[in-house]
Amino acid sequence: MTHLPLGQQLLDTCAALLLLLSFAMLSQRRVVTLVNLYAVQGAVLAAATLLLAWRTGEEHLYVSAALTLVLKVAFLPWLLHRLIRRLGVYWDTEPLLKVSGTMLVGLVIVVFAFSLAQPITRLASTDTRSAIGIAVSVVLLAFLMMITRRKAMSQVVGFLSMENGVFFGAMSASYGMPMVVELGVALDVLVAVLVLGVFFFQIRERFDSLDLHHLETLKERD
Amino acid sequence: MKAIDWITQVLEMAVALAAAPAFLGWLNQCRAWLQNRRAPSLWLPYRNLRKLFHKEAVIAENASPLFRVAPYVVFGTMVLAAGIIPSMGTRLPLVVSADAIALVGLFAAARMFMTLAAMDVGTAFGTLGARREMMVGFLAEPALLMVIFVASLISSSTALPVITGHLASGHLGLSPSLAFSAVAFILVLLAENARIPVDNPATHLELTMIHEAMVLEYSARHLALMEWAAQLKLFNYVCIGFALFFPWGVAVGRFGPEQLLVAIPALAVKLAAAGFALALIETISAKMRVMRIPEFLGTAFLFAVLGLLVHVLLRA
Amino acid sequence: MLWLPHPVITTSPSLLTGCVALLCGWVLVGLAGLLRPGSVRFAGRTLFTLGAVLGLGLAALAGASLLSGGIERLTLPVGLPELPLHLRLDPLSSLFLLLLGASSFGISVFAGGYFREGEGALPGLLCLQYHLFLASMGGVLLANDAYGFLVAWEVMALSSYFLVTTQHRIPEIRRAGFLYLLMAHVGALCLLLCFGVLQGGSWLFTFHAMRAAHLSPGWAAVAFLLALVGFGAKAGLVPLHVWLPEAHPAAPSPVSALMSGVMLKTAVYGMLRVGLDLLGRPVWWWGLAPLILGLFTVFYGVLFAAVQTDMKRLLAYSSVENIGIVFAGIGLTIVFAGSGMKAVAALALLATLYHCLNHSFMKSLLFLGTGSVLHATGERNLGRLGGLIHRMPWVAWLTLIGTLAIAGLPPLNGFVSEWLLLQSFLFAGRLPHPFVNLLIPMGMALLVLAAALAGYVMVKFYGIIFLGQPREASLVRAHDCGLLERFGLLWLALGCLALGLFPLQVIRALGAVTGQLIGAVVPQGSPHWWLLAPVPARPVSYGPLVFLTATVAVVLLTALVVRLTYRQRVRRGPAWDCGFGAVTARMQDTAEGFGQPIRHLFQPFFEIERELPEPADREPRYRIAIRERIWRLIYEPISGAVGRLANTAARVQQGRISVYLLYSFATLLLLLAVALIS
Amino acid sequence: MELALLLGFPVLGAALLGLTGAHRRAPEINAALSLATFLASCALTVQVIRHGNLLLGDEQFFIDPFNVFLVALTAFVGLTTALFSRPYMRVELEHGRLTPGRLRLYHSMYQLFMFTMLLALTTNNMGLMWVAMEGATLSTVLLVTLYRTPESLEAGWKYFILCGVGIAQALFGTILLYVAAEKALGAQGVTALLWTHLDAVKTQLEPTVLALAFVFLLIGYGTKVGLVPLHSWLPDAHAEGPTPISAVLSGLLLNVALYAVVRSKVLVEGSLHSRLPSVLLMGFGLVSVVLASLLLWRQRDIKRLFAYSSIEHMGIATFAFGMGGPIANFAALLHMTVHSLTKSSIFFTAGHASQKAGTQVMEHIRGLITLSPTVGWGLMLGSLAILGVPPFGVFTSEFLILTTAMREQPWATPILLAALAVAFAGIFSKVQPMVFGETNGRRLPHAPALLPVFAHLAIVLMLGLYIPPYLAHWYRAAAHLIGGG
Repeated sequence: MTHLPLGQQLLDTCAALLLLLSFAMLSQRRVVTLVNLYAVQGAVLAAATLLLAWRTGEEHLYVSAALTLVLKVAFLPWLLHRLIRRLGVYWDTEPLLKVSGTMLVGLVIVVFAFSLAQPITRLASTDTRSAIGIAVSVVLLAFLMMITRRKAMSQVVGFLSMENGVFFGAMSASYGMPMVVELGVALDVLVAVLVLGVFFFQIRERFDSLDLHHLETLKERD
Repeated sequence: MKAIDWITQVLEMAVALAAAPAFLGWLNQCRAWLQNRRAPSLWLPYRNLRKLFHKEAVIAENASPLFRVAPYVVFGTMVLAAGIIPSMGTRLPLVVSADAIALVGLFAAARMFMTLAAMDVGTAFGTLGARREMMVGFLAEPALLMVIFVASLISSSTALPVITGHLASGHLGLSPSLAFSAVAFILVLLAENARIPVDNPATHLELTMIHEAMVLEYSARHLALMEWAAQLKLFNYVCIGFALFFPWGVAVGRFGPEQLLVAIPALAVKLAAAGFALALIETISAKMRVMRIPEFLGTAFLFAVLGLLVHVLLRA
Repeated sequence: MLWLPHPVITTSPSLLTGCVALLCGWVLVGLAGLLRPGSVRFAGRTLFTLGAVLGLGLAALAGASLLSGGIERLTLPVGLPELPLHLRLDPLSSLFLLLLGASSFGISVFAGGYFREGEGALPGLLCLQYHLFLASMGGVLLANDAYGFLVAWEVMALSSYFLVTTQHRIPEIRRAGFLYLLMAHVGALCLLLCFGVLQGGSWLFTFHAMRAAHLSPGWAAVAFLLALVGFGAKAGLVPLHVWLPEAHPAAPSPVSALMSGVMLKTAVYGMLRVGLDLLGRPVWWWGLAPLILGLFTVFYGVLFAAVQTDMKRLLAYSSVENIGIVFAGIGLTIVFAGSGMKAVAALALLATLYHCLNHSFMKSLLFLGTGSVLHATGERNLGRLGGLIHRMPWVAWLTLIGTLAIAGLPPLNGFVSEWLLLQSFLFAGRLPHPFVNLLIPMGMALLVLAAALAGYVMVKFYGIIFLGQPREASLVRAHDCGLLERFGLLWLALGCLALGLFPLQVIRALGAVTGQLIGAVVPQGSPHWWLLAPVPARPVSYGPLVFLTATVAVVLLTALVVRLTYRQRVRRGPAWDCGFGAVTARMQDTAEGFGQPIRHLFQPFFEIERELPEPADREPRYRIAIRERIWRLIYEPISGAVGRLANTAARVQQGRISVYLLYSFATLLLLLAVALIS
Repeated sequence: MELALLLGFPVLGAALLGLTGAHRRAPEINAALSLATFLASCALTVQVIRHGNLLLGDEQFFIDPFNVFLVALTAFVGLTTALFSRPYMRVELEHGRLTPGRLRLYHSMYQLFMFTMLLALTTNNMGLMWVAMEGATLSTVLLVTLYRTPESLEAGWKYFILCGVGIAQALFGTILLYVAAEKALGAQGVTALLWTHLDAVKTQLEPTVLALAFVFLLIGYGTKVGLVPLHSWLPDAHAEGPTPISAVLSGLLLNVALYAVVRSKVLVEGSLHSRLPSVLLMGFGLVSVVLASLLLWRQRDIKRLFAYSSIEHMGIATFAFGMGGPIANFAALLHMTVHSLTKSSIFFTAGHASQKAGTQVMEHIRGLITLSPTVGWGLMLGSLAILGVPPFGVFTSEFLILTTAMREQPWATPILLAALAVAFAGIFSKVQPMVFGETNGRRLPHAPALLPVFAHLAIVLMLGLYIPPYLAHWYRAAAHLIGGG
């Protein structure tokens, strides 16, 4: 891989980091750390975006990099931390699946994701296309994380990191989406988190806890 | 339609009216002899009728008009039936408008009026008799019809005279299907006419009686009509038996008075024989429980259907 | 291309237009009921009588078209975009329209006198539902495309459902209504699929196109089967009949009469339309299904009728029996027609159609009679009736005619159709299928047995309601029915007589139908207008008029002779009863008692639970409840299975969000894998 | 112009009601704005009928018969629902289940929701469509939790998470579409997501990638359609939210989501040579119909009952779209229309009924027909209509769908038959005792707002008996667009 240009190598490193981070999130049970990891993931994403912008000269990538930086590194983590402090949720309870088991499933998923990415990689014209597989696996891993967690907070973080994965996929497959879409997506994510904030307080004032097992009354099985 | 056909028609009815009581009397005589009793007079039934016709009729207060109409209807239908069955000659004007199915329908109508009349006063015996009569009827009727159908399949008509004519023309011997239906027919005859082993005309024992229970509330002329109708019914059934299984001596085809003159004594002989045979059967068999009757009639029905199937199989 | 437009020959559809106008008239009459929904005099008396007159008009038009034997077509610009409403008036439909009009006339007149205050729903609403019901039945008979047919069909079911649930406060009636609508809907779905097959890939849903469509034998059989299920469910073919004995008694009596007398016939019409008209030349073995099912239904129905204690339920089961006869007739027709024996097929079809006419008159008459009894006494239970012939002679004597007719006694109408059917059974001749050759005598035996049992049932029905002593003190206050009701009953009774006495004329009229469906008419073997001789080359004949005159003559003669020779007067006295003094009403046979022999003989058919009195009981009471095994054998398992499935399905929805996410995740991965592979 | 108005009014309304929401005339304003929107939609429809397809706002918006009829439908139901919610929410306020503040939130969000749906329908940009769909979720999630009861919170949470996750998949699908499109169009940037362009080149798009894209899109939007097994949020959200919201969710949002699915199906089918999309749609449809009709048997909550019936009917429509062909598509479109009309009217009456009984538990709702004939008959007729009993329009579409299935996919018909029968038993056995029967309740104190109910039912009835030619032509054009012959 030495013959690759530096930027390329850096990009691949970013991609690898992203994957590593989502694995870390998958295994992490401390909510605060989870949020920090999310922030880091955002930072890596922003870095990758910048790198790409610099190499391809796509100016709208600069904008999205800035967006990422503001939104996913600064604002959202701050908001989440604030919520955590206000609501006092620090630990997630034991996940539904043992961490080791989760890891194994995660590995399988990564393999699947890469096989999945093959045709896309073949199609895509970008030189970051090798990272598509990673993007897919980030998405799926986030999904897995949402499944295995019991606290609303960690589910949200999973949701956000899934969005990260999607974003990374967009970038690596086609240097990002059209501007209008990017803005829309960013807006939606922002609103989503705000809504979530409201939500947390509502849930909290009802159940004085964010444990999801309170939210299992509506069902058919008796 | 020649005059002689009409004569035959009227003659048949008249003979039936006249001979029915006598036949019953004869039957009773034979029974008495077979059972070593002193036989009652052959004319006893006539005397009974005369006596009844001269009594004052008593009718229950809550009897409806239907109760008074019923005897006439029952009697009338029986007379009409006598006109449909070719006991002497086959060229009967009435028959074109009433074939064997209609004949069975006629019997059914008589039964229906009788049972309704029995239920009308609303006594325990009446309804009980009606129920039992219908129980007998709903099995005997189809059996009879099946018996007739066997014959009508053989002669491809449901008109009794045609059947008789076809069977009387002789060339076919007693076919197995007819044998089956003959057995069935005898069982039906016994049941329909309230003879032993199904009913005992001699007693008024409520555990067993069927026909008598229905006419309990009747008196005088109404009772007379009912009794006479019963005798006619017996007579008719026997004649049906002759028409289906022993059509000998019946004037067939376009006949003149002479055949008719032959037919009358032939009928008399056959009646005598039949009476004796019935008496014999009644003597050697014992009255059965009411709830056994359906089995008895079920057998009859089964035999009739078997006859039909045998016919189809043999023809195939 | 979506539905291609297809040419519509409209041969000056004067009669058809008239019929449509009359149907619209019915709808309008119904809507008029909403003007003053509360008033019995307006909505009840006036409008119902008006509707009756319309019915008579319909009968007249239909009769005219039947005699002319022509075919009229018409299209109205409603319905699906490329499928305007096609209407067609041909012999078959006009026969059933005649049936509808004629019997609805009597029923509507009766209904005009029947509905009163406190009948549950508002008279205006009843009027609307009732006339919608009538109009929709007319629509079913006139429709010439699948869509119009099904719409009318379901409107029929819907309006009758609302009529059935008039007294919706009673839980049993709600249950009955639910069962009825459910069965009706399932049946309609089957019909829908049947038409889906019939249209055979040409997206024309007109019957015209369906006749032209060429189906593979397999598909044709499927279509026939679906039709049998669909129409059988509406007609009450065992085992799809379960709704019938519930729904008919639940409805107000005129409605029961309409449902039993006319609505069931629309199902028969549909069966004939699909089986013999749309499917073209039927295959002989199709006929076995309706034949066997029909025969079973006949027997089953009459058995259960014999053990009923509720007079309307008894009649409902008797309807099941008669529908069985009709379907057996249809089956026979198809077997013969499929084997190329046109003449006999025509005879069987003739018997079937004749029986439809008869049954609609007889059964309407009987149901209306029970309606009057119900009004006069407020009792439906046979165990609490009796002796009404003294209190309500009109109803009693008119009902007697219906009773004798439905018991199949000559010279009334019930006998004629049974006679014809038996002839067609008898002279089936040689079918090319040995198995069927053996089946036919058995069928005949079963039919005859059932006919005899019907006599039993009717004696029970009439004897217990009208004869004997009143079983309740209150019955003394029973009153005879009003003028309109009498007229309605009289009309139907006369119908029974006429159908019984002039079979030849009826058969001439029916010739057009047999000609249309079979391509053969039943020949008339004798030169006389009063003599019926339908079987070619066989000396078989029946002359009801002569029969009647002979009987009457003999009876009158007897009466005359007796009167002349007889001198004593008649005295009224207490019932003798073998000299037993205290005869009370409770000593009479009850309905249960009268049914006892049947119950005893055919034990296996019934599911009986008894409550016998103890020897030491102060006031001994005897209770018996009879259920159909069909419930336990078929329906309860089905509903149980669905319930279990539902419980299983409920496991899916188990409230935990992670699991829901897991579902999405698994689905995603699965589909992605599929997408990769394909 | 019309488009501007169409999208403008709701935004304006959202802002207006958001600022001055506590105003006591707020419901009227809400209704008035909905009316304005509806008029705009009518104008737009006229435009399309007159001049054919429209491309507006430098190709960002595209109006063709397919979406314009949905636009009209959406605006209409939006209007009637606003009319219904006017008295209804007042009563809720009186009953103290709501505070003025929340009512204000309700009104502004209601308008915003209308906006997002109209945007999703009219936009030509797959990306924007995604944004709008997400927006629709976000604007309704707080409405679902409007009552702040534990159940409503739970429902809202599930709604949010499941739809959010799903919609994320849809975004990924959109990206894949974009990648493929870029390849085919060579054009960078915006145009590569414009449906019109994609539609033009759909035959050259890379099959495998499109297949993957379709799966992602199907999972994403299918979650919102409520296809089993992605449906889990739907019954909860429908049952716990305020009735007007249940009505629009069930009547409109599902339609819009299905619209998105179909749009993507059209593209994918163009490029794929396999029948994969059709098979997937049919499979999802059947599974949804079966499971929903089974679950109908166990319902005790009236709104939940009809939520499941929505799943069932969306399943039927999806199945029909899966079969494809002119008639099936026609039928599916018709089905979408009549379902949304009927279902919303049912929710109206159900809302009144439960408001009167003070509970949504069906055992406690009895004898409506005596308490309030209008509500009783409305519920009875509505349920019969939704169960596909003629002469109501639902029967028309089911007639076409089933007969087509009998020809095209015979294997499916027994399943459909059984499922429909089970559904009938399930729903009707619960509706009948609610409408009929004894009751000890008093008559309604306030007159129910039943103009919307009977307006809807009247239209459905009309569609059952007579489909006006222009409407038919319109449907047929749409069906043709979706790719029938």
